[in-house]
Amino acid sequence: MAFWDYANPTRFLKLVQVVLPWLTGLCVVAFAAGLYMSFFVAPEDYQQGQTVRIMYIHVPAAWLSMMCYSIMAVSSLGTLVWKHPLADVSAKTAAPIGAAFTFMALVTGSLWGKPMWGTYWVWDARLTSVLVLLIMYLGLMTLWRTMDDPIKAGKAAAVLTLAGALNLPVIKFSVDWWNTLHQPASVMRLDGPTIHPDILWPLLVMAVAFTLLFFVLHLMAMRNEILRRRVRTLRLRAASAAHPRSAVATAQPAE
Amino acid sequence: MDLGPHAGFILASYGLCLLTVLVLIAWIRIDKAGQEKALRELAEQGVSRRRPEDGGR
Amino acid sequence: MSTWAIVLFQRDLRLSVRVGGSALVGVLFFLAVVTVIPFGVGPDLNLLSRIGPAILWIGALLATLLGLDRLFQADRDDGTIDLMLMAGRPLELVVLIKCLAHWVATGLPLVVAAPLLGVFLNLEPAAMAAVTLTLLVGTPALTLIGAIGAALTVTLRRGGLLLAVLVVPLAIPVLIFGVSSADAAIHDPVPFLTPFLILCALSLIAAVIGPIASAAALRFAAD
Amino acid sequence: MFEDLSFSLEGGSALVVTGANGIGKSSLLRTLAGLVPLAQGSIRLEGGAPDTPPQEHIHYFGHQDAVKPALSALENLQFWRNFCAAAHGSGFSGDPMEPLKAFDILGIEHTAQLPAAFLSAGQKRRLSLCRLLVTPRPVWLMDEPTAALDRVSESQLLDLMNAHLAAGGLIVTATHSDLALEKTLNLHLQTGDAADLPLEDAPQ
Repeated sequence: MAFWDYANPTRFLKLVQVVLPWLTGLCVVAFAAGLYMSFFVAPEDYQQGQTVRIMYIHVPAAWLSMMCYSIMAVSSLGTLVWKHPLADVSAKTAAPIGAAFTFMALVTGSLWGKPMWGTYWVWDARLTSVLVLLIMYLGLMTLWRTMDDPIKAGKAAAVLTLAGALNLPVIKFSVDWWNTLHQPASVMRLDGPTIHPDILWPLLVMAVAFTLLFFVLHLMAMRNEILRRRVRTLRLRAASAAHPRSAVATAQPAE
Repeated sequence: MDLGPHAGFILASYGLCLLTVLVLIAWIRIDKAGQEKALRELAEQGVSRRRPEDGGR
Repeated sequence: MSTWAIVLFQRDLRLSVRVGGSALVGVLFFLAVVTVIPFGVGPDLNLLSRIGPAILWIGALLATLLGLDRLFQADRDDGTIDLMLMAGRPLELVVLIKCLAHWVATGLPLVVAAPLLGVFLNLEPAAMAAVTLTLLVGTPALTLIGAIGAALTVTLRRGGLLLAVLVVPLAIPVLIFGVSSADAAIHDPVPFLTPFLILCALSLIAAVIGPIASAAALRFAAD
Repeated sequence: MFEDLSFSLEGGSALVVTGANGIGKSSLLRTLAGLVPLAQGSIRLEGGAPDTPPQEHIHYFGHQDAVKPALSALENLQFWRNFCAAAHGSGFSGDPMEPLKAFDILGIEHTAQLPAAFLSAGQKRRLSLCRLLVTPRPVWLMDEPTAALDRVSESQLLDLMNAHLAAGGLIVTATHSDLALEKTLNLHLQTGDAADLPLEDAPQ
């Protein structure tokens, strides 16, 4: 299975070296096309006017915030079940990126909400559950930071990620229930079938661009993480070497 | 083009998203520079990934 | 300021932001508290904007208290406090500088986050500015008063909860004048300046009493 | 805790405190360090800087290393170097040592830039020992100084201690192992009867 070949971090780094420029290029092209389409091709909404253009970043960011968590959940399974060496690297590095996308979804959402609803924030079911997701991301990042040993931190974070993955639907459901008891829903809906292709296409292109952006950032961050662990191993070795200078002398012929 | 009465909100959302992505990229680049610097320093100290005794793993 | 003070400040700041440090956990806790309140009181925006300043203040108080248990504990556990007692530097100043570094690492982020969290509570811009200002002036007082509790519980293995119980009564005046000056800024007829100046005075008093009391407690804890 | 205990020590000599476990060797050192208040009696240091309490002439090297894992070894040492006030006494001619030189002497120079979390117990101990070298103080109180040290480091430590004595410093150490120190006096602590070791020489 080809996937397993890239379990070796060195091989993975080589792959990243090859893939990253292409992916970055594609991402830039997709963003250029998507931004052009969302500003110049897409029509303004008859109800919301020009503010509908915020949707082209808001909705992809919201999708990505959830996709990112799914990737972390799968990676956590990889850590706990398959013991894949890159799984916790992937899970760890996806968290800040996911947090950033969630943050973007929240910010654009409230900037969209102000002209439409008259307020930046309502404790609406959907918004609240995205906020809870953001807190989950930040909590996971903090957990990673407070533990010194990456292996232990990886396992702990994997358990929390999976518990969160099981809990998020429950949270979503209960927040929905909580909210309908108190306040009638005021969230605007994108009713699938009624979306005009002129709106749908820019949205899809932007979604592809955001996904590509995620993968570019994720690969870059994974590369950093692998380097960080290499530094850690080397430092541990450096500390344990009693006489590093003599080690230099013997190491040189081997190079 | 005319963004209507809410141009400020639209530009702010795009701007903030751009800013977030730029901060993320900058953070990743700085992190990478830091790790590579540490690796270089360790290499100068003569700590290699190969153990001197067995000449490679 | 002399070198040793700057060095101590830098060290404490470094320790709180590096791996194992807990500088940003407080902010996260603050965010969690503010998120949880609407589940309790309901998502009514009018209600939330009315009690918003109080929520932010209580959140900041709790976040400060929970972060304080490591203020001296880590230094006590590895013997650093013993050496600090013998270093030939006035312990009161050492405590003051440690509190200052702790506040910069944990209190200041709360102040910065307050306007952002004000959005969730539907605060008016004026109210947001007022709460942020009162937090900026008031959280140092919370840290300095909390330092007393941190010094008293330093010998206990799990002093965190006890610390909170000990310090909450002492922090009540700060809470009263913090919230009342923030409220005064929102409701025009009441003057803002009077409670705000009292809050400033409380912070200054805490800056004197906190280090002296904590230093005394730390000296007793040494033997 | 102690009764009728009195001793005096002259510059350039060491006092080795021995005794069974739990007899109070560590407590004695902590009392001398000023960390435990005296119930009765006094500790005097002659020839020290005026207006400075005795404990600020003292380096206390206890069981704990006071090493912060998140800081690099050098950052740890630099902090203590700048934080701890140096103290001089008449007849004591100790000079401050550069941190890297101290690392070099104790054989941990290669760990200077590493986070202290990566150091072994013995390396942390040696890092803690460097603290005594970078800030000169005439009196060293050392509680089991050889714990967690290998044979090589132990002999390095002895060299350092002898150098400190040669510079006119004082050392009080509690130990189980024999230390080859010059000009040693022994204080053996016992239960019951008074462990009394009066020495007539006053510190310089």
